[in-house]
Order: sequence, then structure tokens, then C-alpha cells
Amino acid sequence: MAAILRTLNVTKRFGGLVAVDDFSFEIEEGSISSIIGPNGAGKTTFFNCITGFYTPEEGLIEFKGKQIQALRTDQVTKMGITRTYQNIRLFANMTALENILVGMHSRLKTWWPEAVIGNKRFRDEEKNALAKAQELLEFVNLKGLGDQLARNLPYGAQRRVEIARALASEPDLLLLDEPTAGMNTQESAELTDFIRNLRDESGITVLLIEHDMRVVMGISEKITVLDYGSKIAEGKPKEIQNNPKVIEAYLGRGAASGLEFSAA
Amino acid sequence: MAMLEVKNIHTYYGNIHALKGVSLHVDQGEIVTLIGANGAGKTTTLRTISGLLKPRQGTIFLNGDDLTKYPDHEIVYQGIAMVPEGRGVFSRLTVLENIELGAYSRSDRGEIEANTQRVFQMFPRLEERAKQVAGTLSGGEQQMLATGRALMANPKILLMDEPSMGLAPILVEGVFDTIVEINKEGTTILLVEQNALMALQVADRGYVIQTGEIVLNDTAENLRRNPEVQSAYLGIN
Amino acid sequence: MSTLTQPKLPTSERFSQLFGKYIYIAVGIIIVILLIGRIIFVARQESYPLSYWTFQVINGLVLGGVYALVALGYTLVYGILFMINFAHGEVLMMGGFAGFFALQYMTSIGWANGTALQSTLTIVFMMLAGMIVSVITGIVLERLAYRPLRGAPRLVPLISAIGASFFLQYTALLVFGAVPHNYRKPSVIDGVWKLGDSGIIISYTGAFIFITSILMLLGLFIIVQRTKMGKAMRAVAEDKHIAALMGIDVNKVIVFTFALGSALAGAGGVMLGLHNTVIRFNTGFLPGLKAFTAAVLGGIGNVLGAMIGSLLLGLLEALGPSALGLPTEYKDVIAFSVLVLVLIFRPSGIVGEVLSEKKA
Amino acid sequence: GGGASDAGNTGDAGDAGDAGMQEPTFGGASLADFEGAAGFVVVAPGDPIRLGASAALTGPIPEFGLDIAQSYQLGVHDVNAAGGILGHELEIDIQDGACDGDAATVVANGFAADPSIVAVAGGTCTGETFGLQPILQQAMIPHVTSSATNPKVTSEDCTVCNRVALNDDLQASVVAPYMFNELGLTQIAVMHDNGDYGLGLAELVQGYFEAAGGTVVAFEGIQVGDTDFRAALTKIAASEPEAIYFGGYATEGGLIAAQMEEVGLGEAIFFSDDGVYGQAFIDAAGAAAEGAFVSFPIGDEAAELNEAFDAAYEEMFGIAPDDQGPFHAQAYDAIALLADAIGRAAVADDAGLGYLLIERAALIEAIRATESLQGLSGVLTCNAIGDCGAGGIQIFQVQDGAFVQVSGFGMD
Amino acid sequence: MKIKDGIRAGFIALGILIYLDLIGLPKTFGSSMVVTFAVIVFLFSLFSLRTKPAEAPAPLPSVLVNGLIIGVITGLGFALITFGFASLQAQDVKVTDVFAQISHENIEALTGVDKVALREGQSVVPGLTKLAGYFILAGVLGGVITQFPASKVLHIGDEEKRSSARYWLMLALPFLLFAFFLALRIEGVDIGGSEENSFGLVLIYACIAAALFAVREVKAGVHKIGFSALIVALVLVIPQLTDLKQNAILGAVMIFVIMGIGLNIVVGFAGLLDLGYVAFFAVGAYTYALISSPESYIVVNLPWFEGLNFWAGLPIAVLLGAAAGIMLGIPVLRMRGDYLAIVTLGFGEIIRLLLLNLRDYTGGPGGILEIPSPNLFGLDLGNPKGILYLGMAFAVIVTFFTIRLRDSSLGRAWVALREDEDVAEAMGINLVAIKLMAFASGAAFAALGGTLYAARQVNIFPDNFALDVSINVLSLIIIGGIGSIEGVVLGSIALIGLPEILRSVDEYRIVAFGALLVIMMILRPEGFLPSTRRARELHEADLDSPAEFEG
Ligand SMILES: Nc1ncnc2c1ncn2[C@@H]1O[C@H](COP(=O)(O)OP(=O)(O)OP(=O)(O)O)[C@@H](O)[C@H]1O
Ligand SMILES: Nc1ncnc2c1ncn2[C@@H]1O[C@H](COP(=O)(O)OP(=O)(O)OP(=O)(O)O)[C@@H](O)[C@H]1O
Ligand SMILES: [Mg+2]
Ligand SMILES: [Mg+2]
Repeated sequence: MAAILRTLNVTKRFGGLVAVDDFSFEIEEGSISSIIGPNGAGKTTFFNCITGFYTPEEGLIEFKGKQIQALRTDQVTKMGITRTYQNIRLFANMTALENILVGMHSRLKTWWPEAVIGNKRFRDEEKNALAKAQELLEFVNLKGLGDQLARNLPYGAQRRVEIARALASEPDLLLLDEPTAGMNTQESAELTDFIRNLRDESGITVLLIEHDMRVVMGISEKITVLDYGSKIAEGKPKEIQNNPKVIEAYLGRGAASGLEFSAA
Repeated sequence: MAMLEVKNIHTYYGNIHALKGVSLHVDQGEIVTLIGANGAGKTTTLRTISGLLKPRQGTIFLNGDDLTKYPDHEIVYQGIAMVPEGRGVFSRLTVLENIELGAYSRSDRGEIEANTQRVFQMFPRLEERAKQVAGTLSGGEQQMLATGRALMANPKILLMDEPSMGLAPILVEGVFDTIVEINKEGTTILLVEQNALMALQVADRGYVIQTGEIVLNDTAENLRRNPEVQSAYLGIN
Repeated sequence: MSTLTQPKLPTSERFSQLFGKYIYIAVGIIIVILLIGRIIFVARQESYPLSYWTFQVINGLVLGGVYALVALGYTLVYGILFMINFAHGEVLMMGGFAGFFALQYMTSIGWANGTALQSTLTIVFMMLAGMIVSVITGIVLERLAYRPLRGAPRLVPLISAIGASFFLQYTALLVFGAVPHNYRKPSVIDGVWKLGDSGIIISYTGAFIFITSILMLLGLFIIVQRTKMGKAMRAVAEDKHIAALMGIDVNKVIVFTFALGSALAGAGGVMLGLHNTVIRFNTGFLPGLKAFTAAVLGGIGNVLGAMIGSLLLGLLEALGPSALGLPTEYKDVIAFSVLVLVLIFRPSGIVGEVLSEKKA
Repeated sequence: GGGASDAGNTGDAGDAGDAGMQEPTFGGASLADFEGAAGFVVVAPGDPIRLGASAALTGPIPEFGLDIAQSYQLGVHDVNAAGGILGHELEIDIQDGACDGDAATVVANGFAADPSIVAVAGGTCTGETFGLQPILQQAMIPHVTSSATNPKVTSEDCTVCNRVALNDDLQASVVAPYMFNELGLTQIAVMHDNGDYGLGLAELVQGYFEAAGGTVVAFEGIQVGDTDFRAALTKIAASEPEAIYFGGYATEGGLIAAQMEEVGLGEAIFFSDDGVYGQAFIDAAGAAAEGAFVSFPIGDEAAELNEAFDAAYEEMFGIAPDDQGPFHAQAYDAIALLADAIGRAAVADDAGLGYLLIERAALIEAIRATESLQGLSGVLTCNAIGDCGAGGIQIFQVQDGAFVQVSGFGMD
Repeated sequence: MKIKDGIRAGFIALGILIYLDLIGLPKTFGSSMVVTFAVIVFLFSLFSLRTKPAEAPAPLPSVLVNGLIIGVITGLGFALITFGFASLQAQDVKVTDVFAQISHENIEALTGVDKVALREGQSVVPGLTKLAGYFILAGVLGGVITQFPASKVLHIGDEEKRSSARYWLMLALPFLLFAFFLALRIEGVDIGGSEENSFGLVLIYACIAAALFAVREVKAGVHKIGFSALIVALVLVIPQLTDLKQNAILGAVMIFVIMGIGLNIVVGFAGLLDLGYVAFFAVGAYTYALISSPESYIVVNLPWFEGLNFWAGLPIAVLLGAAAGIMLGIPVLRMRGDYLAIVTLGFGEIIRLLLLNLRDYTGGPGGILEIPSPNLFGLDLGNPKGILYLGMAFAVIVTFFTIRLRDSSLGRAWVALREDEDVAEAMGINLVAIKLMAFASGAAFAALGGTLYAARQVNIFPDNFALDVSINVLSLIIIGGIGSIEGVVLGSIALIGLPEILRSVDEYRIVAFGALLVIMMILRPEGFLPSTRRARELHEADLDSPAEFEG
């Protein structure tokens, strides 16, 4: 399989701080990969570089063979990358359905004068968009909750709406930033299954950041470990789990990671 | 008599009835944990105890003194300090200033100085970064700061809201080590955790809260063995 | 992986990139070059002596000093509540009126123009009267018009503040009458220094304003950075709930902030009255607007920024027209244009907010 | 505006008819011919003759507006005290024109919609007056302004437009030569408040002064509402004028005079206009007022009348008119002029039942025909385009804290 | 009910009365003010003594005592202060030097002792005793009334069930008010007193407001269509029935409706706080003036150009307005929140100052005169009625345009932008494009309003385009209910229409306007008729807690 995303020597600095340091990386199309690393290692910053929130000072980011490091966020989205956020960032006062419709924005083709006139093309497109949004809602098991305000939804549901919103833009690559943060064990397990199904059914490539080792180890085909902005290890879950560098910098005794239990 | 006694509190967010008669108690020297799913009302319980929210009904006693009659900012003077959810450090202030603010409720200069030293001893990392602006600390360091800051109030009881959230596994271990240490030094702790596994390892007793109601109440040991708790909160089936 | 080559964006993309990032810089450079060119051209043509520029700098600094006293109040309140206290100019006006009546009284008992000591005491008394009345106005304003709205979206307190501004202005019109109230400078402060033959003149009141505003800035700095109250203020600015957890009485801190800002405005009102010798119901409006502009120019919420912004604005107003060879009517056009320009290149003001720009 | 024919006087006329009284006639034509007809106003017995007024009670110069409004009230009071007009009292409906064309539009439409309004006094500002004019013209309601001095306010096209204030052109044409010839000034700076009135006058003065042979070394504007004019004055000082002529109003004028010394213009003469005349200027300028020149249309000639007026005004409103604003005399005269013209234009009914018929066209003509009417501001005579201001500009100098007339140009 | 509460209430009431005294109400309204003040005391006691719904009803004695306390404090306090002023007056001290309204008339209105008598030493005590007596009586009465069941009506019930009778009444209300208005015109009927012109206008306002509420409440479907058609018909006939002044005022209201709808796009939809909206209004007005008035610089200096008529000038003005919107939009794209507010404010001032100072081209403070008014197929629209109809037509067009945009993906993108700019961008929304679109359409509407304004005024001046226009438009969309178009209409009526009626009450008008803004924000920050979405947002923080949580 071909690499869908490649980065070469990406460096992002904040003043004197090097948040991402000469980071090269690639993921294969259709895979599920993870990035882990201590707090402040630069994981979220790396996501921000890919999605165009930040422009890296150095290095190149190539997506589906095109360079994207200088693009604006909305252009990156149009090319097929979307993301979710470490702390959920839904449009709180819009309904779940409206959130998903906004996610679809980049796929809608009509121009505003058509909306003003209200021609057939516009009406058809709106109808289709609505239908598709309902479909997505169903896909994330939230059928019937479309008219709820996003902020009134339970936390787990909000996560799923966020993912549905991300999917609405028909991405090829989905970036998830700590999708299970603040979830309890059972909820995390459900979400893990959901992500795996998503990849299996629609072939979307998934890259996630996660601190919950049960999720990471259970789902990832490849794990990359960041520390102080640079890569300290990369490989299959088993390799990472036993890598002394990773244990020292990140995993620790393993008591908190739940690995003990899953092993038991 | 229990040190902290929460009796039948009902708390609302506007029309949302978040706590539906929560009662719990914490004894001197204990670590008590409160576990539950998202939105169960754990944070709301702590906020109500610390005075940030006023219950519409119910009472909270600390050593026999009713806390609900005090405005939010006077609760800390009664001996309750809180490590808020999401750390809540003052990100534009320096580490040292954050720590000094922790002692805002006190005026015994000498004692404060000693206390600061104790916090620095417990978290040497903070002393290294004393002049740094708190917002630029890493997540784990911020958690240390929030804890250290709360200790500066010299509380009789410390409320901790998800101190391990979003931390790397190695830091999570550190946080729980600290909790045990603080407790050993004589501070009573009410701990809210999503990471029930760890919480029940360090706690003496625990409560399980579900949609605003306490549904279980037992020793930590028993809770860990409880099959319902295991499947719902510990990921064991 | 080494096959990656340098970026090749489609033309349209490249244009939009340019538009997004570089056009600002390009336009900025062009504008600055044009401005410099114009200034050089004008300087050649007009050939004002150096003393002229010095004189205008002095005028500008005094003007800036007045703005600073008001701008500091804006910035303090903004820094804590993130609201624009649109009625702050009216707080100044109330102080100005109080100072006026105090002066009238002192004149009637003969102190204003009595011995140097009496005259000095007159000024002290006026300042006190102005500050007290302004503080009362500010606190009442906070209690009635802003506190009930705390936590509401920003537009709401803004509209409330606009309402309060109209209310205060026209209340003053009704209560004190429409006619201008003219200050008579007490004798100690009535006069000018002539600097040799240079033609430069400094009025006592001008020097008084400038020095006072610097002192007030220093005082404020010490209060905010060094005292316990200052630390509490900064904590409240960041997070009111967590501040309350620390045992900080948030309402008290906010009231204190309003009182502090209002006291400065009150002092400003009296000094404005002493310097420019007139107070009317709408006296607060224009300085209020300018000071607000100055606070934003410097970076709102930032005490030092307010000072720098104010002095810069004062200097722009005084020097700008001459430097660009325009009639003085254009001073405000110049001032506002510079504001827009500065904010384009430094969207959070000259000194900037301390907030990080972290986005995601 | 046909929608508003049901005004109050209809009902009263009906009552009179019901009482079985004789139907009034005017020159043989019956009342019904005029009742509600567009060009006429019928005043029933016992009803007042109604005037409208637009005064700037809010906006940038409320103190002037209030002065004018109070003078209107006093004017009406005096007319009524002297027996009214043909047995009818005068009544005035003062609305807030806010010194703003926008507000004036509404005010004027209100008067146009009210068939009992005979004439209008005002507006205070030029913009406000321009807002009134098109509407009043359409409704054939004459107006007299007492303070709008812009030359464009009166013109051949506008038959309803009149003023008792003097045209700025006259003021400038008197003042500029006076400065050049009498005061011997050759280099002056001209300042203005960037308002319609101040700027217009300043430009005229500049023109006349240069025509007389002098040089205008600087021409600078200030902004109303500002109180610190030192930067502008510093700039002017650099061109070393012998005098500053200022077009504008008293507050700014006073401040400029006061601040001149602080920029080294202590020796230069301060010269200004009728908007500055008044106690307000002396109060604002303080000691610096001494020696300043100000032109004003009222001379010592009418001093006695003015004294009586001042006393009555203070009695009625508790403030001396000079403390309130500069245009009270003209405002008072506007009412007097309207009352006089109405007296000439109104026709009593044939049988002396107490009805009064006022033909709007006749009133418009009557105003223009005003001649030698003694007012507070001088002797009023209207010309063909409605300029009725007393015919002279006098020049005053502040001496020992009071205005002393030093020249009486243009006096008849 | 503690005694302390009564004392507090008494002093607050006294403060209000003194305020009203200082701003000169007694002087303006004469001796009737004593009674009015007593009524104020009465109402105030009623409201402050009424127990809160949750508490148990206060016993009669405690309420009575507190009523008495309120009465005594207000009565004695006010009498004492008036006595003080009167003594000063009697000694010929000029109180008006400090408090401009405390003249002899003021004292006379309150005590019945006129100036001459006062100087001759007549005592004001009897008058003041009477006054104090009134107040005390009013306070006690207020206390007594709280005990009557009828006063419970003052507690507005939590959730009134909407009965069908109420529903139909709501639908009928606009027509009833309209009928009332028609009845006024019947000869011999004199309901509104001498100010019948104003009274009629108030009825029209009430009628339109009622219609707006009803349209919102009416059930969807046939009901809605039929009802709306009736309302439209009603609105169309109104200008035929109203007089010149009423039409002129309604015309002004319409111009502000058009502008309000435009600003609503910028502030209400896209969440961009614009304090310099007047700039575009000015661009529209001056563009049209410059290319149409025979007095304008362009027409005067181009020998072959005779000036365009309204219909030719309108599109040019609107396009230039939109262009100005984009021009302002580009530099402020990166700014957020309050910086945007101050920059737009600055921009508005720059435009006004340029109009003022570029006098060779704009006529400076002298403005541009003789702007031609519109004509339609030979029909002169240059009168209040014509302008009003034209304004209504424009408002309809603008509304249509706005609603269509709001319901498209662009509309959703604006909401997303307002909620979270970064995330919106990450959804593939081109922020530049949609922000500029918001600025451009908002500006175009303002320019449309400006053109109409210029045609209505005939003469325009830079002063017409000062900051207060921006503030008015912003206030009206917020008071009306942000994000909603009905809200804009209602806001325009409340903030533009109503004050016009009060024009003869001069300065009190603006004091009341200011107070209204403050009170409104406290009691109903989402405005009268908000869009449901905005109402939700504004109540986000409305929590049952001492200090609200925002997130
Ligand atoms: N806008 C910014 N300005 C300055 N420093 C920043 C900014 N954004 C991130 N940083 C710093 O860059 C480093 C990397 O941050 P990042 O958020 O990428 O960490 P992370 O790996 O996602 O950590 P966590 O697991 O805690 O989310 C941190 O030290 C952070 O403080
Ligand atoms: N500020 C708020 N406004 C409205 N409702 C709220 C607010 N905060 C919490 N809630 C609601 O109150 C209930 C309890 O929330 P709480 O935050 O106490 O849960 P929690 O147990 O702490 O969950 P988590 O594990 O996510 O922190 C939830 O239903 C939540 O939606
Ligand atoms: Mg992160
Ligand atoms: Mg929680």
C-alpha cells in the first residue's frame, strides 16, 4: 500500500521552544496508526501542522502526492483531511444535524446567488445533504438525536457527533486527538470498536493521539512515539510496549496504563 | 463524627437537575473516592461542596459547621481546598504566583513560607520552574502546580477532580503516588476519578455515582471486587 | 521519501496564500515608504525649526497624558471583565463636575487664589472631590448596570454600557445644565514656563498632567504587580471561579478595579478641567473614545500598553498633521488610520495581550 | 397631505354652528370654502393662533437651543401680554430639532400635518433648517430662523424661507476690512470649528481679507468637542500671525483665546463672530478675553430694549440670557416679526364673530413685506429673498470684562 | 420581611425620587408631580414588599411596618431636601448654579409656594407636610395592597398554558388595535386627547408589534399563510391612513429596518461586532448624492453629466457600498472581538471625517444639497408616503435576500464562524470568503438605506453620519432580538419610532433611552423577539448558581 501522508523534517517552533523537531513520518493508506508521547511532546502541535492551523518553519508535508504544508486549514480539509479535538469542539448551540451539515460545507457546490434564487440545483443539493447527514447520524448510532443541541448531548454522544461531523466532509484521512479522553473504560472500548469498524467499512485512514494504552495497543497497526518533539520510537504495539526508551519516557511501570490488566 | 458530611444535596444547572439527593461522608485521614460515568455528577458534587454551586436543598457540614451558609470565596477559610477539573492554573501568572495565590486565604507569613518549601520539596519540578508562566507548563506539571497550590491553603480536606485526566501513563503514576503521600502527611482527601482502577487502589472507601445519585457505597476493596463495578468502570468482564 | 520537492502550488492557491499572509506585509511596507516619503517631502517644504517639533511633542505628551489616565481605567476593567466600559468617559465627566464645584467653593472662601499653601490645598481638595464622585459613579455603574450581566455574552454588557453612557451624559445635561462650566486655575498652577528664546512654552497644568499620569502609571503597576490585591485582580481576570476557590472575593476585587479605574478617571476629569478650563455634559465623550482607542492601540488589558498607546495617540494628533503637511482637521483621520494600520500588523496592539495565541 | 384634514378646529367650528350662531363669512365667501382648504387657516373664536418651532434642545449645542426656545416663549408671552393678535392669543409648539436635518424632517412633517400651524420659528442650526425647508415649502408654511446664517438658507427659490439673523457674507464683508484698515493687521490666521457656520464664515473672511490686501498665513480647523487646541495653535504660531480670526461658537472661541498665550500667541489679537458674542465667551476665556474683538449685529442703539428683555428673561427662567446663549434677541425678534406679519395678513370675518382667516400665501408675502420693525436686534426690514436681519454689524471689544462697542458699521 | 429590607427599599426609592427631582420633572410637569411621585412611592412599595414567590407570604403587620418605613423615609427625606433647597432659594442663593433644574418653579411645583411668597418668608412647611403625608400614605397603601389576592397577578406565572382563547386573541390583537386606530379618525371621537397624532402612531406601533408576535406564534400551514397575507394587506394600507408626520416617522423607521437587517447579517449571523456601520450608510448616501445632485462636485465639474436619477443612482450606490464593505473587511479579517469593534468604529469615524474635511468634493460641513427624490413612472415618491412605500418595498427585498442566505450553507457557515472560528475553518469553510460576504451584504444594505435616506432628506451633511447612527442600529437589533428579522422591525419601532413621539419631551427622551438599554439588557438580554438560536446562546450562562459557569 502507498503512503497517504508523508512528512519530512517537520519543525515547528514557538519562540525558543521547539515543539516539533525535525519529524519525519509516513502512514499507509487504509491503516490505523497512533502517535503517543508524554504531555507536551508536540503531538497536538503536529496535528495542527498537518491541518494547516500552524505552518511549520521547516519541512514538507505531502498528502496524496501533493504538498500541503502551506495551505490554509479549509484548503487542507477540501483535500481530504479532517480532525477532531482534544477537548470536544462542537458548535455548541447548533443541533447535532446542523453540526454535521456544517461539516459537509466543503462538499457543497452551489453558489450563494443560487440560494437566493432558490433554483432546483440548490434545492436538490440541500435535500441530499440533509439525507446524507441523517445517514451519518445513524452511522454513529445517534439516530433520532439530530434535533438536540450539541451541548445538551451526553459526552460520549458529543464525541461521536464530532466524528460524524468530521466524516461529513468525506475525508480520506481522519485525525483523532485523544478521542477517549474523559471516557470510562467501557465507553473507550465502544469507541475503539467504532473506529475499527469505520476503517473496515469505508477504508478511511485513521491517525490518532491517545494516552489510553488499552485503546492504543488494541487498535493501532503502527505506533510512533514522540518526546520533546522528536521521534524516539516507531513500530508495532508489541515492540513499543517493550521499548525501554518508551517505558522510561512514557509508559512507566505500566500500572496506570491498564496494560497489567489486559495482560492478566 | 465524620469530618465532612454531605446530606441529601440537590443541585441544578438552570433547569437541569444534576444532583438528586447526594449524601456522603468523609472521615478524618481518609482517602475517599467518587467514581462514575461521564456526566454522572462527580464534578458537580465537588463544586457544590466547595461553594461554587449552591444546592437548592440539602446541607454540607464540615466538623459540624454548615458550609452552605458561606459564600463561595469563604469556603476555603473553613478548611476546604479544591484541585479543579482540567487543572485550572492561572496560566498567565508565574508558577510562584500561582502558589502564592493558593495561600491567599492565609496571612501567617512565616507559616506560608514553610508551606511553600514543603510544596517545593514534594514537587521539585515546580521549584525549578518557579519563574515560568504557568500556561507554558506541560500537562503533568500543571497538575502538580494545581495540587501544590491547593495544599498551600493548608486545608483540612482536599477535593481533587480527575487529577489524572489527559496525563501520560508515567505521570498518572506520579499523581497517585503524590496523593498517597499527601494523605500520609495528614490531609484528608476526596478524590474524583475516571480512572477507577487506580483510584480504588489508593482509596480507603468509595462511592459510585450515577446520574446524580449515589448508587453504591463500600470499602475500596469491596468495590474492586464488585462485578458490576468491574464491568462498568474497570473494564473487566 | 527524499523525493519530496519544493512546494508547487496551483496559481490560484498561491495567490490566496499571498493574499492571506504576504499582502499585509507588502501593503504595510508600501504604506510606510509612502509615509516616510511624504514626511521628508513636507519637512523639506515647510522647514519648521526643531523647536517647533519639540513644542508639538510636548503638546502631544500632555494630550497623551490625559488619554492615559482614562485609558488605564478602560484597560483595568477590560483586563478583568473583558468588557468595554463605554461609560468610562462619563465617569471622568462626573469627576470633572465635582472638581468644578469644589473649586467654586474654594474660590468663594478665597483659598483658590490665596497663599501658595491654600491654593495647593485647593487642588488637592478638587482632586479628592473629583475622585470620590467618580469612584461612586463607577461603583454604582458596576453594581446596577454591569454586575447583573456578568457571564452574559459580550454584546450584552456593551449595550448596557452604551445605555449607561447616554444616561449619565444626559443626566448631567439635565442636572447641571447645558452651559459650559469654566474652571479658573488656582493661582499656584496658573502660569507657564518659557524655555529661553526657543519659543517653547510649558504650562504648569500641562506638566502637572504629564507627571501625574506617569506617577499614576507607576502606582498602578505596583498595585497590580506587587500587592496581594493586584495578584487577586490578575487571578480574577483569568478565572473567576478558580479565584473564588482560592478564597478571593471576586465581587470585591471587581468593585476595587472599578474604583481604581474610576479614581484615575476622576483625577483625569479634574486635570482636564484645570488644563483646558471647561467641563460640560459631553466633555467625557471624546476623551473617552480616544482613550479607548489608545488602550486598544497599546493592547487592551495591558497597563503598559494603555500608557504607550495613549502617548502615541497624543503625539500622532499633535505631530501628524504637520508632519504630513495636512491641516489640523485631519488629526483624527491620521490617528484612526494609524490605529487601523497598527492593528492590521499587530492584531493585538503594540504591546499586545499576554494571552498566547494557541488555537487548537 | 390630504390625510390630516380632521384637525381640532373642525370640531369647534361645528360647536359654534350648533349653538345656532350666525355662519361667518369672509369677504362674502362662506367659512366652508376655507375650512380645511389647503392654502388657508381658519382660527375659531377663542382659539389661539398656533406657531411651530424647531429648536436644538439636544445635540451638540443644546444651550443655544434652550436659549432660543426660551426666547420664543418669552416672545409669545409678550405678544399675548400686549393683547395678542386681533383678539387671539399666540401659542407655540416647540419641538426638538436637535441641530440635525434628520430630526428636522420629522418635526417639519409634524407641522405640515397639523393644519392649525400658521408659521414656524427656527431652526437653530443650518442643517436643521435645511431639513425643515423642503417640507415647509411644500406645505406653504413660512419659517423664520434666528440663528442659521449660512448664505444658502435664503434664496430666490424658497418663498417660505426667512431669517432675522444676518447673512454671514455681510458679517465677513464688514469684519475683514475692519481688521485690515482699522486695526492695521496685515497677517492673520483664520480658524474655524469645521462646522457649517464656522467654516462658511471663516472662508468668507479669508476671501474678504485677502481682497482687502492682507495675507492669511494659516487656515486651520478644530473639532467641536475637543478642548485642547494647543497643537493647532502651535502650528499657527509658527506662521507668526498678528491676529487669529475664529469662525465658530463661544466655548471653542473662549478656549482658543485662553490657550493662545500658552503657545506664544499672547500678543496676537483674537477676533471672532456673533456665535462667540456673549458672557459665555468671557467666562470661557477668562483673563485672555481682555482685548478680544467680536462682531455682533446688535448695537448699543437697542440697548434699552435689550435691558428690559434681559430682566424679563431672567425673571422667567432664572438665568441671564447672555449666560445661556447668543441668539436670544434674534429669536425674540423672530416671534415679533411673525406676529407682526400675521397681524397684517389675517382677516377677521365680516360680521366680527371672532373668526380669523389666514391665507398662507398672504402670510408669506406679508413677512417679506416687513419694514422697519423695531426689534431687539435692531430695525428689521425683509428683502426679496427673506433676509430680514437688522441691517448692521457692530464690532465689540472686551474691555474690563465686558463687551464695549468700538465700531458701528452698517448702522442706518 | 426584615425591617432592614424596608429601610433599604426606602432609601432606594428616595434616591429615585431625588434623581427625578434633580433632572427637573417637577418643574416641567408642575404640581401634578407631587401626585405622580406619590404613585411612584406606592408602586415601589408594592413591588418591594411583595414577597418572592418561593417564600411564604409575609404577615400583614410586618408588611405594614415596612410600608410605613418606606413612606416615612421617602416622605421625610424628600421633604427635608426640598426644604433645604427652598431655604437656599429664599436666601437668594442661586441653587441653579449647581443644580440647573432646582429653580423656583421646581419648589413651587412641590410646595405650592411661589417665588415672591418664598422671598417674603412664607413657610413651605405646610406644603411639605402634605407631601410627606402623601408619601407615607402611599407606602402604607402599598403594603396593604400586597395582601390582596389580586396583587398575586404581579407574579408572572411560570408556564401559562396557551389556551386556544389566548391563541385567537393573539391573532386578533393586531386587527383590534388597527380598528381602534381607525376609530380615532371618526369625527367627534377624541380618545387620545390633544396629542391624538402621537396617540394614533402609538396604536400603529402596537398594531405592528402585535402582528410580529402573532406571526411568530401562529401555527404553520394555512393559518400562517392566510394570517400573513392579512397582515401584509394591513401594513400596505397604513400609509394611506396616516398623516405626513406619522408617515415621515414610519419612513425613518423603515430606513433603520433596512440597515438593521444588514447589520444583523454582520453581527447577528456572522458574529462580527461592527461599531462603524454608519460608514456604509454614508457611502450609500454620499454616492447617490454625488452622482445625482446638480450641486455636487461631480455634476458641477462634468459639463456633459447632468446627474443620474434615483433608479440609476441606486445600484451604483449599493455596489459601492458593497465594495466599501469588502475594503473594510480585508484588513480586519484577522482581528477578533473587541479589536474588530474598535477598528470598525475608527473606520466609521474616518469616513465621516473625510466627508467633513474633503470639502472640495463633498461640500464639507455644508453638505450636498438638492438631491433629487425618487420618481416611479411619473409618480413623485419624494414625500413621506412615497418614501415609506419605497422603504417597505426595499425592506421586503432585503428580508427575502437575507432569509434565503440564512437558510443556505452560507448561513450555516456564518453560525459556525460565530461559534468557533478555528473549527469552522477546519470544516472547510473559507473564512475570508464568508466574512467578506457578510461585510459586503451588510454594507450593501446599509448603502441602500443610505440612498433612500439621501433621497428623503434632499440635503445631507456629514453630521448625519456620526457614531450614534451605528449605536442606534446596533442597539435596535439587540433590543429587538438579535438574529431575527421581526426583531429588527420591533427594535426600530422601539428605538427609532417611539422616541420621535417623545420629541417634545426633549432631553428626557435620551435619559429614558439610556435607561431602557440598561434595563432591557438586565431583564431580557436576548431582546423582544430573538431568533431561537440566539436566545439559546444568551441563556447559556443563565444558571442557578452564585457565579455562572460559561462552558
Ligand atoms: N501556541 C503556542 N505557543 C507557545 N507554546 C505552545 C503553543 N502551542 C503549543 N505550545 C507548546 O508546545 C509544546 C507541545 O504542545 P502540544 O500541545 O503539541 O503537546 P501534546 O503532545 O499534544 O501534549 P498533551 O498530551 O498534553 O496534549 C508544549 O510545551 C506546549 O506548551
Ligand atoms: N455548566 C453546566 N451547565 C449545564 N449543565 C451542566 C453544566 N455542567 C455540568 N452539567 C450537567 O450536569 C450533569 C453532571 O455533570 P458533571 O460535570 O458533574 O459530571 P461528571 O461526573 O463530572 O462528568 P465527567 O466525567 O465528564 O467530568 C451532566 O448531565 C452535565 O451535562
Ligand atoms: Mg495534545
Ligand atoms: Mg467532571
